[in-house]
Amino acid sequence: MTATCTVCEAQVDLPNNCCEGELLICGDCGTELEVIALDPITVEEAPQVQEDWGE
Amino acid sequence: MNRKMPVIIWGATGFTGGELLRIIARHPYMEVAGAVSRSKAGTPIGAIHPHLRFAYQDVNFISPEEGGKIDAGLVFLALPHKAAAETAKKRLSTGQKVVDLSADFRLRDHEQYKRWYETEHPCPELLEGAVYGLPELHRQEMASAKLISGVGCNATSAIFALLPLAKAGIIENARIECRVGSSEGGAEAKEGSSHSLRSRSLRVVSPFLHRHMAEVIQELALPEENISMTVTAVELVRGIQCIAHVTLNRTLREADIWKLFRAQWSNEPFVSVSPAKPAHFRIPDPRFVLGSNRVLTGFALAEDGRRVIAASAIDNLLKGAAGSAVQSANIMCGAEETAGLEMMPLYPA
Amino acid sequence: MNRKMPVIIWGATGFTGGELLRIIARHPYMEVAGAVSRSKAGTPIGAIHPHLRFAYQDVNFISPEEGGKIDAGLVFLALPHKAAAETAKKRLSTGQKVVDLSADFRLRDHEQYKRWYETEHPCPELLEGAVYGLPELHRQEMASAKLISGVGCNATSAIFALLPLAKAGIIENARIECRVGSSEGGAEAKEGSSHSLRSRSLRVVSPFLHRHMAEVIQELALPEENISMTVTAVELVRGIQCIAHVTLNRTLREADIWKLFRAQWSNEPFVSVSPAKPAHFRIPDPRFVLGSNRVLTGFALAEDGRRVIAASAIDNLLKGAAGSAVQSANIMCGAEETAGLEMMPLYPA
Repeated sequence: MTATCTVCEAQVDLPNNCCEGELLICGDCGTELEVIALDPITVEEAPQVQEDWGE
Repeated sequence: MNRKMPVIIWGATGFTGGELLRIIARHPYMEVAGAVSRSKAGTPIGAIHPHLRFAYQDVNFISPEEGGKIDAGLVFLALPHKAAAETAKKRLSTGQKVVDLSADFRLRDHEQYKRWYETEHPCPELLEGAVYGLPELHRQEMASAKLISGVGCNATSAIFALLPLAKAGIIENARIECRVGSSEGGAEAKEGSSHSLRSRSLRVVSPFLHRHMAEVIQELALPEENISMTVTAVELVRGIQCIAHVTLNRTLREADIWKLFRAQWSNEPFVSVSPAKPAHFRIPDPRFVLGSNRVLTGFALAEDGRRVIAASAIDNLLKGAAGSAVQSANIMCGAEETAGLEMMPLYPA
Repeated sequence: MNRKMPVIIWGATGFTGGELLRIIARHPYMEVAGAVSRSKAGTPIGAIHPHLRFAYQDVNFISPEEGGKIDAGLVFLALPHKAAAETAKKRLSTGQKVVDLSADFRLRDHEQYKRWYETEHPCPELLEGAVYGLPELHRQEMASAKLISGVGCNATSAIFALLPLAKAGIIENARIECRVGSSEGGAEAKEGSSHSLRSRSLRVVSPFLHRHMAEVIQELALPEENISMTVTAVELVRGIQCIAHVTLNRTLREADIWKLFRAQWSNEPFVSVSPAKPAHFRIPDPRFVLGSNRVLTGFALAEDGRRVIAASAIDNLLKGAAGSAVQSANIMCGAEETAGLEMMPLYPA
C-alpha cells in the first residue's frame, strides 16, 4: 500500500498494519505525513513544531 | 587494476595541488609518481603541505624537466591559466591523458576565453577535443577523452542549482549568488587575503559578472542577458553556497519542481536533494558536505508559483576542483567513478 | 571477515554518536545494526545528523527496548556518565562486547571516580575488567577485553604530549594547558555555548583542575601535586592543542629528547613527531590533523636544558573520542587497528 506525498508527490510506502493518525515520513522530501483515512488512503502534511533555528 | 596507476601532478604546491595529493594518497587505483613544482623542486612535500607530511615521507617536489621524463599515463595540471594550456599540449603530444584544473579548456569558444580571461588562447586547436570536467554532465564523452578540463568552482555550484530548471526550459531569468570561502583565492598571499582583512568580511567581489558565468552560459545554454552572478566572500575557508533567485516563465506547483529535481539527481552517486523539512535544512549549507565530494541541492517555491530559490552547496576544493578532477580521471581510466572519493562529510567542524 | 559485523550505537544523537555513525558508514568490517536514542526513537538519523542523511537513507533512531533485542556482538555507548555504566552492565550480561565512550570505566579506583565525577560508581565490580581506551597504551590487554573504556579528549592530548618524558621518569612538574574547540561541550545547547557568546572567546574554563587530570595521573603515574591542567576554550569547533610547560628533574640535550620521542612513537600508525624545522610547525597545530585519527606531537627545549614545552594536537571527536573507540574495537574484534580510520586530514579548512 502506498500513499502520494502531498508536497512532492513521491510514493510513500505504508506499513502493513497502518492505522489512521499514524505518522509517516516521505523519504524523498522529508515531510511528515499523517494518515487521515485508509479507504481511500488519504494523507495530509502533519503539523510539525518548527524548531527555532532562525536568527 | 592490481598495481596502482602512476599519475603526475603539475603545480602541486597550491591548494588544489595539495588536495589532489591528499585524495590520491588514499586512492585504490592511483598513486603519485611525481609532484611537479618549478619553484619548490627539491623541497619536501610536507614542508608546503604539513598535513600531508606523514603520507609523503621523504618525497620532494620535482622539476618540470624531471616530471616530463616520468612514465605515467595520466597527468593532472593545477597550473595558472595559459601555462596550463602549453603544458597540456606537450603532455598530450607524448600520449599522456590530461585532466587540467585550470580554465584553459573549459570554454569551447576561444573568443569567449579571450573575453573573460583577457588573453589569447595559446592552443585553440585543442579546444575541440576537450571535455568539460563535470562528470554529471559529460560522463559518456569522458570515457573516451584524452583531455578533460577543470571546472570553475562557482560555475559548478550554479550548474548544480539550476540544471533541472534549465533543462526544462522554464528559467526566465536568474540572479545567481555565490557565497564563498577564502580558499577560492588560492594559496598565494594577496593583499585582501590576510586574515585580519579577510576574516568576518562580507565582501561582494563581483556584483554582476564573474568569469565563471561563461561556463554556466555554455553548459546550461542560458542566454547571458538572462543571468547575473554575484560573488560574496563570507566567513568560510572551504565551501560555496549558491542561491539563485530564479523567475520562472510559467506558474508551477511545488510537486512539479520536485519531479524535475528527482528525475535529474536521484541516480547520481554524489548528489542529494535537501529535504523540505526541517525547514532550516531545506536550502543547502556547505557545512554538511565539508571535506567530501558531495553536492547538496534544493529549492523553495514562492506562493505565486513563479519565484524560486534554487540552491546548492559544495566544497570548492573537492567537488569544485580536485574532487571532480579525480572523478573525471576515474571515468577516463575505466575505473568506477566514485573510487577514492567516498570520504564522509566532516560535521560539526 | 567477509560479511560485516553488526554493531549498535547507544546514544547516537550526540556529537560522538554522530561521529561513530560517520566512521562506521565507511568501515570495511563493521556496519550499524541500530542507532539507539530514547528521546529520538522513530526520528530519521538525517534529521539530527544532516551530513549523514545520504548514508542512512530511511534509517531511524530506535528505542533502547528495540536496541536491546538486536543480535550484535559489539556495542558502542555514547551515553551520559552513570547511565553508561548501567547500560554497560546489562549489555555485558548478554555477552556483548562494550566500548564505552563515557568516563564511567576510565578510572580504576572508584574513589577517584566519586571525587572527580561527584557520584557513586553504579557498578565498581566492573572496573577490574575494564581496559583504558587508548590503544597506544593498552593494545595487548584490548585484544582479550570485553569492556573497553572511553578516553577523555583533554587527557588524551596530555598523555600524547607527556608520555615519553613521563616514562623516562624525568618530569619534575608540568603545567598542562589544553586549548580546545566548542564541540567538546557536546551537542546540547548550554548557556555559554551560543555562538554569540562562545565565538572569539579565550575562556579559561578551568585554571588548575580538570577531571581529565585523573586519567593523566593514572596512565602516566604522575603524582597529582606535580601537575595542573588549564583548559582554555578558543576559536575552534574541533581540535585540541595541548602545551605542557614541563620542568625536567635533570639537564638534557635536545638529541636526548628526540631519542625518547622517536623510541615511543616511530612505530605508531597514527602518531607523527613534528619536524624541528620549519620552526612554525614545530609545536603541533590541530589544523593539520582535523578530520583524521592522527596525532601530532612535538617539543622544544629551552637553552637551560631543563625547561621543555611538550605538545600534541588531536581532533577531539576522533582521536579524543570516536576514533580511539573504533581503533579499540578493531583490536578487540581481531581486525587491523587502522581499519576505517585512515581518513586524511582536511587542510586548509
